[in-house]
Amino acid sequence: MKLKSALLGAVATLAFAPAAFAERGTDGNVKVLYSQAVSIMNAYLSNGTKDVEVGSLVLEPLAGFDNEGTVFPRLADGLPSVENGGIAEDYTSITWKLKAGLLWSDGSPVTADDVVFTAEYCMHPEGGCAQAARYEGVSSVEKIDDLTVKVSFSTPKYNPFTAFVGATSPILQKAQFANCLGAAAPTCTEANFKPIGTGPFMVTDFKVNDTVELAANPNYRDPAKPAFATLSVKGGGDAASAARAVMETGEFDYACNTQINPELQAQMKPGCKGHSVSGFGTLVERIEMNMTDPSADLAEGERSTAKHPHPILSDMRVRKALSMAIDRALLVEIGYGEAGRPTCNLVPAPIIYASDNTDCLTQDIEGAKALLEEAGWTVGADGIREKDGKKLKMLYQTSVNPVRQDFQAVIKGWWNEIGVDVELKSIDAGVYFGGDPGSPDTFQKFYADVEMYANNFDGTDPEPYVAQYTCEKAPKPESQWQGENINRFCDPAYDALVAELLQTRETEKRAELIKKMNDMLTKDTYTIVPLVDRGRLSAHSNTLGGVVLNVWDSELWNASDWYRMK
Amino acid sequence: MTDVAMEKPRSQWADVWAQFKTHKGALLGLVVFGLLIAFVFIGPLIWTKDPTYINPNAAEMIKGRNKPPSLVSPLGTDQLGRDMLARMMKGGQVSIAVGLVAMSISIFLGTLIGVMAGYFKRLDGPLMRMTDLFLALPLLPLLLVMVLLFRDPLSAAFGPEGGTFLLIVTAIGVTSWMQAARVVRGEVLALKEREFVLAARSIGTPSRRMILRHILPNVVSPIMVAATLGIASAIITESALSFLGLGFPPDFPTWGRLLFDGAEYIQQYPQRVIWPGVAISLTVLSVNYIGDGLRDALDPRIRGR
Amino acid sequence: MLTYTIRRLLLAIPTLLFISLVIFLLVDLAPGSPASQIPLTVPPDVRMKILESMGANDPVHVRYLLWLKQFFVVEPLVWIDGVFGTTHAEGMQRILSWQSRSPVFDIIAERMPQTLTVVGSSYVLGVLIALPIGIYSAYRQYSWFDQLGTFISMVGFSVPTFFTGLVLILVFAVNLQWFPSIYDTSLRVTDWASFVAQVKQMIMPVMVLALYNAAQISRYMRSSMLENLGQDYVRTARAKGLGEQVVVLKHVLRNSMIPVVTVIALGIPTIFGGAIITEQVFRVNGLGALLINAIHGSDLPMVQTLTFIFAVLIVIFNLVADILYGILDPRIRYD
Amino acid sequence: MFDSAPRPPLVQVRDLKMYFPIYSGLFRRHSGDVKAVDGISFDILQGETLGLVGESGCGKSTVGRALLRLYEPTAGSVVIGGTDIASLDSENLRKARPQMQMVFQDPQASLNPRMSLADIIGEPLDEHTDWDAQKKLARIYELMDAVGLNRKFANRYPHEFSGGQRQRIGIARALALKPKFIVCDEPIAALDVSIQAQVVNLLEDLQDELGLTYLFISHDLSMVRHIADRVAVMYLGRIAELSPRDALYARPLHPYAEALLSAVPEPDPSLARRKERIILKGDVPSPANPPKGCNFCTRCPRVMEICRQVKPELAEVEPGRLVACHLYSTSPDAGSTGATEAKERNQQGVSP
Repeated sequence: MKLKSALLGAVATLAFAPAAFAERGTDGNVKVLYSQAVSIMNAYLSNGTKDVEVGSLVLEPLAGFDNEGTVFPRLADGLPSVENGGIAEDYTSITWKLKAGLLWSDGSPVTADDVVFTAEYCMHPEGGCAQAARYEGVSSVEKIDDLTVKVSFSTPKYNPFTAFVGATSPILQKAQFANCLGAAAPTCTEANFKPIGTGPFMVTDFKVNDTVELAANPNYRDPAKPAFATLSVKGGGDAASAARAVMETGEFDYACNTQINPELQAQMKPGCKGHSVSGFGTLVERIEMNMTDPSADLAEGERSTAKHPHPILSDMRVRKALSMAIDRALLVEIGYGEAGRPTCNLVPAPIIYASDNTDCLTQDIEGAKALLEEAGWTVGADGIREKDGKKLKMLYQTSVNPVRQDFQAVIKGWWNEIGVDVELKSIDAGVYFGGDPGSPDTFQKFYADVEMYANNFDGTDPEPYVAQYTCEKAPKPESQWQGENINRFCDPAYDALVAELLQTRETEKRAELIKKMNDMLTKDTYTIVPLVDRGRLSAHSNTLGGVVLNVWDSELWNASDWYRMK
Repeated sequence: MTDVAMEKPRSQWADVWAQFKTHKGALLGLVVFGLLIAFVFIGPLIWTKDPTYINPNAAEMIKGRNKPPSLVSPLGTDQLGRDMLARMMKGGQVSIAVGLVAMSISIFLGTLIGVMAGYFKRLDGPLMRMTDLFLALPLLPLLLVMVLLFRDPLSAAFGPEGGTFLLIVTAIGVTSWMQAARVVRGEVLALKEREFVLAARSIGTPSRRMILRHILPNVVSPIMVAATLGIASAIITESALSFLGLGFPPDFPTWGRLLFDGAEYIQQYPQRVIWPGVAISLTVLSVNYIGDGLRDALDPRIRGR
Repeated sequence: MLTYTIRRLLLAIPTLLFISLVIFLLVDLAPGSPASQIPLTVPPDVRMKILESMGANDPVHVRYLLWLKQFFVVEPLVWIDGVFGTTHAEGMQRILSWQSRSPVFDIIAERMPQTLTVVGSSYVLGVLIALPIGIYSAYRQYSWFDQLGTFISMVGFSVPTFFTGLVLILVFAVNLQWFPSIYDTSLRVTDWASFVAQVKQMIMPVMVLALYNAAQISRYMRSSMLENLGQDYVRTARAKGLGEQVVVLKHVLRNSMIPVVTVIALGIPTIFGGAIITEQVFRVNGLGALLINAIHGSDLPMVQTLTFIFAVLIVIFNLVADILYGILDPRIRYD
Repeated sequence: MFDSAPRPPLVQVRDLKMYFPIYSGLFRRHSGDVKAVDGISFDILQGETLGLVGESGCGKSTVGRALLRLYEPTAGSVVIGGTDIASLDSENLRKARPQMQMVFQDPQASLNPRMSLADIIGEPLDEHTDWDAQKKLARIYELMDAVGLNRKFANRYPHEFSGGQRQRIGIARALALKPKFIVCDEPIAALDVSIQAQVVNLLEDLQDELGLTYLFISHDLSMVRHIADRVAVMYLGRIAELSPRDALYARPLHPYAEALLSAVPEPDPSLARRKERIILKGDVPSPANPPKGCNFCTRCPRVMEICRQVKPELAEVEPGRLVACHLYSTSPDAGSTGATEAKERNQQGVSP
């Protein structure tokens, strides 16, 4: 099954390749714009997607994901599978074969040593490798011969396509990075800025957090590609002006992740210089319900911990009513336009893992009111519901972001309508997502009743994602408030499902489990209230051909196929 | 001694007002500023729409978004269908209050420190080094730290809105006094050498009254400039603070925030930026003219002309 | 004057050390964390590892002393090595940015040119516009020229740069397509065409900033001129039969320049501080953008180093302002 | 003068020194002093006008300001009306201020441009009395009458007046607290000649009326001759000669006084013909580095060897005439005693 989809993916990729292909470097310069600027080209030390994506123009993994999320070989000579013996029967190892004759951009051959070195580089305990999760469970990486590498896992790994797969775990050249292991990793500035790679381009000039100039790699494996002789990446600014630079002024050919408001999307539509492309991945904007009591009256250290259940939100009916009052379609309309769609799922994709849960999509104000009545919350004199002398009041926090503030305002309106008093709070993203245990405003500490943010998972396998909601992963003072189970959801049945998932091999069965867990978190308990499945919206000029938006891997995954339309 | 001879000298303030009245710009500024105050503080009593009201009916809301000015909403509506007129009024209350109070704090601190440094030689070094320190401090982390340390105690003491207001005006005030202090100090250094200061000393005027009577009135002109410029930057800084999540709750309108929000829609709905932009500019302009008139009126050399 | 200058510079050392400590503690106390830049998909244990590898978890005094050593010992040595080809700094740890893992000073050196060209020229332009406007407005107080100048400068000051920048982009880049909306930092001026390109891309950001600067300085100039025009010596000078030009340009201007020079000199460090918003709007990516990025990412070494350099400049230009003061105002003596 | 009944001295100045320290080098070490006033002693009798003359830069104004403690004197005592002004603490000094006042050189600069005439004249009253507004106003008008200012001007500001009027304001301000002693620091230097006489006459009238004591600092020798009872001639921080006016103008004893007075235009043409102007050669030495011995030895036309070695003391050489010059040292051992600064506290300046 895997092989089949991989092949289909490869065919699909080929289908996009334009016929009128001339030869390498004939189409001049292509200009790419990122609203966040690139800080480093080495994905292993990177802080963000933009670095990984631009880095993917130079550094490549053994295999990548295509626009459908299927794995396809890049440096590997075919995909390993159980059928072809590449993956061990018990899923404890995977053997990769490199394509023959691959060269680094400096002309030296790519060998198994480089692959082994890459693993060593990222798994070094002092290196602070940002992609260490991709190498989790890897017990050893051995060279079999010059072109063959065997990756062994300590326990059976049913999704062995983590290490060396995807833009987040590319292969580094051993010769260049040999002295950059462990603590020395960040000191190799030259290597981190201008890595020698196998990708279609190589760095000629790197300006931190500003511009990257690249030129076609003379040793790229396809002699006809890339069509462009040079590629420049510029960073900084905001999404709206990025979109404008492509669609209206035509200064740039491609702008990544131009999340702009729908009004502006509509306004720029008629722009004759470019158009937008969108694709949907797994990023879901959601409201998290705090299952614990964030009251400031509690002692520091007990606030928002499992010791004190939330006095209001512990009642499922309240959570459900809050969800019912929301009109997700309208949120999409005002916030994301074609770059969003309403969802009720935590795992909205890939298709096999997505639950068919759609009952939240219709707003039901009356139903919500009835549910609150049923829960014993009656409308008081001031229009705010109360129960036992306690007001139904929510502190609703999120990070600073115009769309999120609009969402806050609109949702506050709906919640006011059903008799819920809402106080809004917006926090600087650096503080909110910073995880500083000293700050009361981090999303992990969750000193609020409900909070909103977006999250997704890396690649196509949601297993680590759904496994976040076990009891023990709740942020708490003892763990310096680190932990991924933000709403402190705790259900032994769920923990059991997680354990079962880790033992399950068959894709269909895994999918079933994941859907079940998704439903447990969403429609069964309303612990997580998904709002919008956020896609990627990028813009490219009308003269840039070969663009295929990919949300599963680097957005620039097929830059080697880009060409200038004549 | 006749009665005429014993006539009391006219009050100086009467003179000041008489001169102020002859300054057309200043009078106009006073009128405009008065109208703005009336607009934001009395306006909401007449135009009683809730500035944060969003129609909960999705279909209605969609229809009511981004409306051009009409009878229902004279200034139009924003991207969520909120009434712009009501938002402008509510926002103006905060912006004008923040602008005036933060500017006063900053001018007070700047003048105090500038006069102290210029007048007392011993304080000059330490105070000017402190000014350097404040000029060098990165504003954003400073504000973040202030918010971290003081938001909760202030909110507890003065309520969430009062606490935030105090926090914001103090934050803006204590981070913007440096230029005024430098300018005032320079003026004081020069003034101190003037003979009338020596004369006052020979009379036995103590330092405090020396400063109040002889130094301050003579540095009023640069202070006025700093004050007018200070109002504009306070209003804008407030919007930046709110925008960074350091200020008022996100659904709380202020002119600066309205301008910031509207900038995104400038192409489609230019009125969204015009209203707050005009309001801020009018405030600053009117205050500037009032300041101009006041400076002239306070200067007897001009008054005599 | 020379010994005064040297003495002030020596006195600046403890001051600056103190400032550096305050900045360090302040940035450290601020509730951000470099971890905010790491995507949420990265699990907590990996995050901790990353922070550890940056040294972000060391105690604050260790980090401060390390920074002091790096700033005052390692970086100068690296500079000496660069100039003389020696190898004194071999194996020494330079100040590394947490965001990009590269030496902070290299990044600053990279950013300096565009900041100086854009922000610097806008400042010079602003001053050049402001002085004559301020002088003439004061000289012809309440004339239509003065009223117009006041109006424009107040609007220039009260409308934030993000707004003026946006308007300029919409008019000149989108509608008229005269100038590019995005500043190309890799552009090298080699010939006439590239020079024209450089000027074109500078026009909008420089205009925005110059308007803002000019607004402020012209107000100070005007007020200072007004103050002096009312003085008796002006009447005396006129009574002496001096030409109007001599009176205004020589007597009044010289005295009026005293406070204005302070304002101008003290504004110079802000050139190096960059223009955060304007740089963002036009993607100039100068020092301002660098600083704000570093602050948002809680990149402590970068924030600390940039702010400290900024502090050094402020102290130096304070001194410059004081010296100018002494030159312009003979009543003030420093020796 | 000397025939009249002996009056007690109102002001007794003893060995007053006013050094302005010079700091140099990087660490601002105290490397020397500008000896603006270098140990002077004199008395001013009740109701008398002492003229203080000398070239500009000789320390005249410094003496005036140090006397009123507008500067902190380096050493010495200034006893005015029985209290030592030089050593009072700030509160007592403030209380002592009303008895001594000053009229400044530049009537424009010494008036705060932002205060009205009434406020300026009333300021001393505000500071030192707790009178009500009515009483203050009455006093202000009284003062304005006294100095010849029209009462209608009370609301006006300094820039609206002429130089002479402004100086009248300055005088009125100085008189407000009924002082006994007024230092007139070149009060007429900045005025037109026609106005000068008016102001000087006003000062004289006020003296007669109110029994004031003046220290009249001026470089204008003719004006000093007109107003002063006794005259002290200062050179480089020290008093060269202190003599009754007529005696001094008729026959100056000190070579410097002689040279200085030779420049005064002689109203009597017969005398003027006889008179020869003495032109001094060379420049005034720097007060930071005065010559050893007599201050004047570098320029004195009658310089002797001893002058370069020993500082001459101010000594009474004729009744009522004090001169600091070796030409007049009667005592054979004057050199040795004069050389030591041991006899600092000389009482020679005291007139019987």
